[in-house]
Amino acid sequence: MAIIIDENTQVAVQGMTGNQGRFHAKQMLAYGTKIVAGISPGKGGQEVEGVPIYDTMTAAAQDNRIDASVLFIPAPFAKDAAFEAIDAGAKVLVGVPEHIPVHDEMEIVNYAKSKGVIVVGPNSFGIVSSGKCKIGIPPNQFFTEGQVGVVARSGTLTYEIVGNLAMNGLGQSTVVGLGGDRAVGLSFVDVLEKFEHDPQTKAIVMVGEIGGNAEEQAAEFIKANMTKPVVAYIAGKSAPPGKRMGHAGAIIERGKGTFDGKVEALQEVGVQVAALPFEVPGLLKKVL
Amino acid sequence: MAIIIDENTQVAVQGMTGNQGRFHAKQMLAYGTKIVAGISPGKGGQEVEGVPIYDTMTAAAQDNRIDASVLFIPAPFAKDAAFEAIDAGAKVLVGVPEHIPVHDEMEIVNYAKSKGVIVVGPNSFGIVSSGKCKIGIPPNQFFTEGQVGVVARSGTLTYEIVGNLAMNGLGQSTVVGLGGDRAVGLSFVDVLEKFEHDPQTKAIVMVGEIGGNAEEQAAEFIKANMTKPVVAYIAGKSAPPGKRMGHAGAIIERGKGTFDGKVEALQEVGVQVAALPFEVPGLLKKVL
Amino acid sequence: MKLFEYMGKELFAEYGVTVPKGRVVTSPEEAAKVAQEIGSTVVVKSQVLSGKRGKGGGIKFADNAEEASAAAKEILGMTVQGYKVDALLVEEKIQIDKELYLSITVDTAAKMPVIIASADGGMEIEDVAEEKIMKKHIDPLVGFSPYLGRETARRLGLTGALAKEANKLMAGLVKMFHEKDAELVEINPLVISGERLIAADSKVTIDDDALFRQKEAPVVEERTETEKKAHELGLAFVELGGDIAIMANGAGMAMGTLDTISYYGGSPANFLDAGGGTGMEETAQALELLLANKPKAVFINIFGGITRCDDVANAFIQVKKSREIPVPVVIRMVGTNEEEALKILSENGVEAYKVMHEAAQKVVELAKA
Amino acid sequence: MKLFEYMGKELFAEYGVTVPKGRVVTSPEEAAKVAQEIGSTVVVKSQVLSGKRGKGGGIKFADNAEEASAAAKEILGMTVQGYKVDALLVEEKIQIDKELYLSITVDTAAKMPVIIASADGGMEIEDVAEEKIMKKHIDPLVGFSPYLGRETARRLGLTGALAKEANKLMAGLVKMFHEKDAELVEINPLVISGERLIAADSKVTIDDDALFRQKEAPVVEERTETEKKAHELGLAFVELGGDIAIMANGAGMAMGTLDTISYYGGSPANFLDAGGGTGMEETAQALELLLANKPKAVFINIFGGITRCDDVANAFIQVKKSREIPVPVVIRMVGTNEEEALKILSENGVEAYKVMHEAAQKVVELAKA
Repeated sequence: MAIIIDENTQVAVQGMTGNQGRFHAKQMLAYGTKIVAGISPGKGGQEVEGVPIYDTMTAAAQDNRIDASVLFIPAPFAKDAAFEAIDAGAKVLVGVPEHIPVHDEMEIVNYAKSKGVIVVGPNSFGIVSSGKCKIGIPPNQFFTEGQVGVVARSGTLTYEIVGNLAMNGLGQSTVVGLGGDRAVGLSFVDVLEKFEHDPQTKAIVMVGEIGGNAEEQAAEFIKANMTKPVVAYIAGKSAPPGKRMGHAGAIIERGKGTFDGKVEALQEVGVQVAALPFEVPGLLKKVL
Repeated sequence: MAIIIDENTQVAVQGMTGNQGRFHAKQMLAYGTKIVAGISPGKGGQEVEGVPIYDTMTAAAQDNRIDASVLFIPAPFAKDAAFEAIDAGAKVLVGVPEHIPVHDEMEIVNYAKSKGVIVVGPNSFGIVSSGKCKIGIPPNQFFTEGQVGVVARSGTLTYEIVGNLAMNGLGQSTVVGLGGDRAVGLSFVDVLEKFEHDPQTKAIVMVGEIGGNAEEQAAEFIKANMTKPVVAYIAGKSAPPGKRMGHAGAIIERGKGTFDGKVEALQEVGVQVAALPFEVPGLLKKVL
Repeated sequence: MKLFEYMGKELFAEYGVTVPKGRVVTSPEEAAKVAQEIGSTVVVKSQVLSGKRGKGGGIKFADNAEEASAAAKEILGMTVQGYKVDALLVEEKIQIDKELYLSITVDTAAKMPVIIASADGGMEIEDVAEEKIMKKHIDPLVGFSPYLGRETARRLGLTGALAKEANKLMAGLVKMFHEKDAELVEINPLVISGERLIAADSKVTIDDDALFRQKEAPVVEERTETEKKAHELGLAFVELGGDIAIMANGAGMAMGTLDTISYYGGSPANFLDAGGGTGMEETAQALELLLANKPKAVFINIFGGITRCDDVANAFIQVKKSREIPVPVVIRMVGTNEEEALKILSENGVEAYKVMHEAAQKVVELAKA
Repeated sequence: MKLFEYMGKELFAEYGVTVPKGRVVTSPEEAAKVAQEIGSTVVVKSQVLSGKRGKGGGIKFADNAEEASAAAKEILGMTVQGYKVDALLVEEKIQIDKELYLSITVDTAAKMPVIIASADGGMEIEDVAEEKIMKKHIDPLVGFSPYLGRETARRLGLTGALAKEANKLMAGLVKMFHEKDAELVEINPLVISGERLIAADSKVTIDDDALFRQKEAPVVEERTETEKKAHELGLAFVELGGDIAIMANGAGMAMGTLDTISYYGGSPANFLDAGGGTGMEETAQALELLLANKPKAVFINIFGGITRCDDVANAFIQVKKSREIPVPVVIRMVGTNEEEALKILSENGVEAYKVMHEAAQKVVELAKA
């Protein structure tokens, strides 16, 4: 099982002949991801890492069934690439680039939704169904198959936590990066719901951060719908209010989305909240 | 049963204080349609035929469950009214006005589709689930409950045929006006499929016309999916090629959508095609 | 509303689509002047709303101002494919490396605009093999996105600088299609000329229903005088040349009426859709219009829905009282306010039918008498 | 990027939103001149990026040119809510019949722009009761549709001419929000003044990520010198005032690092997200930046994903070789190319941690030593 992607997912890499695209395509292939096509306008007919390159997604989709596409595309061109992928029939879209204008993101996310397409990101490390398929940029070695579902707003913090899981012998079902931007495709609630229905997943780690109210909504959802145990870590306890801390999402404005508010909401519905990342595996072992 | 609308459908009338809106609202109420709200900006708080008038659809939807909305709105403002209805949660949108710009129609139809909203029209007489609910402008007296589903591109021609049915003691399940314009919400195929699954409907009358390829697509669908008998009449046998005959759809260009092609396609899949409207009841009686 | 070639090209230029240097003219003198300005071989093209001007002699080449003047003299005033030539487009003869086909139109089945492109241009697109034609939809909620340009370029076989040109061209053309409320924008041929893509011809149709907001659109009149008058009255009217004048309400009903008349051996003089909800005054004027064409009989066929039968009846009586009607009139009326209508007619000594094909048989009989 | 009030109002005027007559000035002389031109009572408003200027003394009324000059003299150069005042907006004092609230912002949860409106304006929207606030989403694929204006007018209690004004205002404001890539457009108060709706204040924030295509946007610099430099290097950098300089990659990781340092009693000097995929050169410059702020210790915490550990290690060694590093540096590295990184560091006599909280404890200890 696992959620959203699995061992049968066929993946296209948009921007595969660029530096980032090439490097991470290689890593994904090494992880076992079925990359069937790369897209780079003007480079059609070439091969990268044994994968055929096409000029357009439409051309790639004529030759291959494409289930998912991942964007290694500069932010100003990401909207166009996303629409191209949706138009070509991809049902999962992984948006890696950061700094995509928020108006473009809203268009991408709403258009995808109207077409039944799942958007992971933008500004996400991607998604890994451990042991089966990795789409995005996380380092391969820590992602081993197991029973823990992970959903997070931040990338490297997720690696930190998945790394801690690995050191403690805990594998994952699927690890989902929601993305750090203001308008992203998936919410904690969307992913928690999928984990709840995934037989492989026995417990869930939620990696939140200050700003917004996604964690509070997750708490409500957990109360009403989740039977599986959830452990959380919320970053940003020591962040000063009103300062942008890198993620557009991680800004405390007008007294909303505070660290304390989030922790309280989660604890109230029975979620164990770790004070520091390295405590997560211990809390998990208690509930598994 | 019946399709799309029934005795429980709650209806809003956009433009209810205008001449047309007022007249047809009265007719609909007389037919038994549950009109729960009328919308006319600046007229909120008034009543027409005992129905409360609201300034906006949002206001109407706060006070009432609105399942369907019908537009009696001048063509230049129809797109806005349609978006307003969709935004307010109506799941069936009946577009009566003619002369809506085709670009507006494409936006309405595609937006409605993305939101799971059924659009009847634009440039349609509406839809009648006979004996239960009439939304639109057909004259009340000919629409009596029965077993015949009717789907048509043209209004008065449909009345002609429904009138002929009535004279022959044949009632209808639902009568659907697709609308005569170039971009309408429903196709023959969409409606045939619903009739196929409707227990009340025992036979279907398709009223087509020259231009486009909707009748040919219907023929393919009938061959593959329909178990119920279909009788057709196609208007425009004597229309000269290349001339617009009033309906934007009814234009024979470039040898496509001819009368003979349509009749042939339908006859090939076992559809009885009437030469003149008054022959329809006779053909129906043979298959019922 | 179809536009003349030169009007389409003026729009192209406005949206960054390259067109040959040139100008529209209405006299041999002007033609010579434009040829002079261009200074190389020019092509003189009749401006008529037909696609087959070449075969009709409506296109000529000229190497200098005198030849341009002579060509213009010859073409002006001639009739090409049934259209009188009032204007000419004089433009530079461009180098043609290859001819492509490109258009955007409304896909009725998909309910979306569709880009149609083929590397085989210069001929009618209907004559190009299906597998050589690209059809790519434009989501009306999204509009142009550059990938549409890249895919079009790919299918046209364009690379490098020409692919870039195609992207730019597509962005402009899709914008124009949308902003100008076009139903059709066609460039055939789209010419590869060195490193440029040039629109050598234009076919543009603007949505009549959108003219209320296309205040800057040029005006092209295709209608006959009577059709023009009908249009002003808000009626859909087409002259058909027969002898039975027909008034019906609703396009489908009007078509059904034509079919029925034809079925019984009659010959319709016109198609007239009196529309839904037209009032008494308009109906009366529509009747005047029908009589102006001197038919042998008149058939009024109304199934009242949004149209009220009593309005039509009153209008008829009004016309009948105000003037002599020299031909027989057969009336069929049913539907909304039918009772009132029949009462009005019978009070004025007019009998009406209730069954359409019986009325049709009667009017055919009367027209032949 | 937050805009000053006068910049927002210039945009408003461009989009047909009525603003009071007035102009931005930077001297008492100019203030007097503008007051003279206006010829009635004016308001002199400090242009700073804070919402509470009135309380800070940053807003004064003046009945004539002399008073305006005096007010300007007083306000210019003062500090309002921590911001130095360099510019003033001098504008007509408008008649206020009622104050409303209106804004458009991004609803993160709904992933759509949202119109927020309330008939209770002039105070912070957070202080208005929830049921008195309208929130209406704008579908980004549809954009403005006039019904949004009508619904907003209804919720603001506007009728007649004022409702029409509101429709026009909303059309302009939504267009501006979209075309200018705004994250926030706020008018508080929106003033009913006779039959006009006037934007008496403006708060506009432009999406930093869209500045590449907002070439005409004004430039407002909120950053400190060091933050500015970091921004030029493509780094997210915020000064926090403590004594442990921190470099981490990824915003979440950087926050987690701050939290961990704080947890063990340390005081972070800054937040620095070195980002994903920054090369060796940028990393070296980021290090220089950290050292420039003279911390007591430096903590480099890298979990390599898109960032490669060996790049960071090489960058560190390069800086270490080129200059003296006067404070202890604790490095923690794990992830992509970790092996190579540890080898590079150890070859240069630097030991690195693999576990984050152990490294954090160490650096807190060293900073206190």
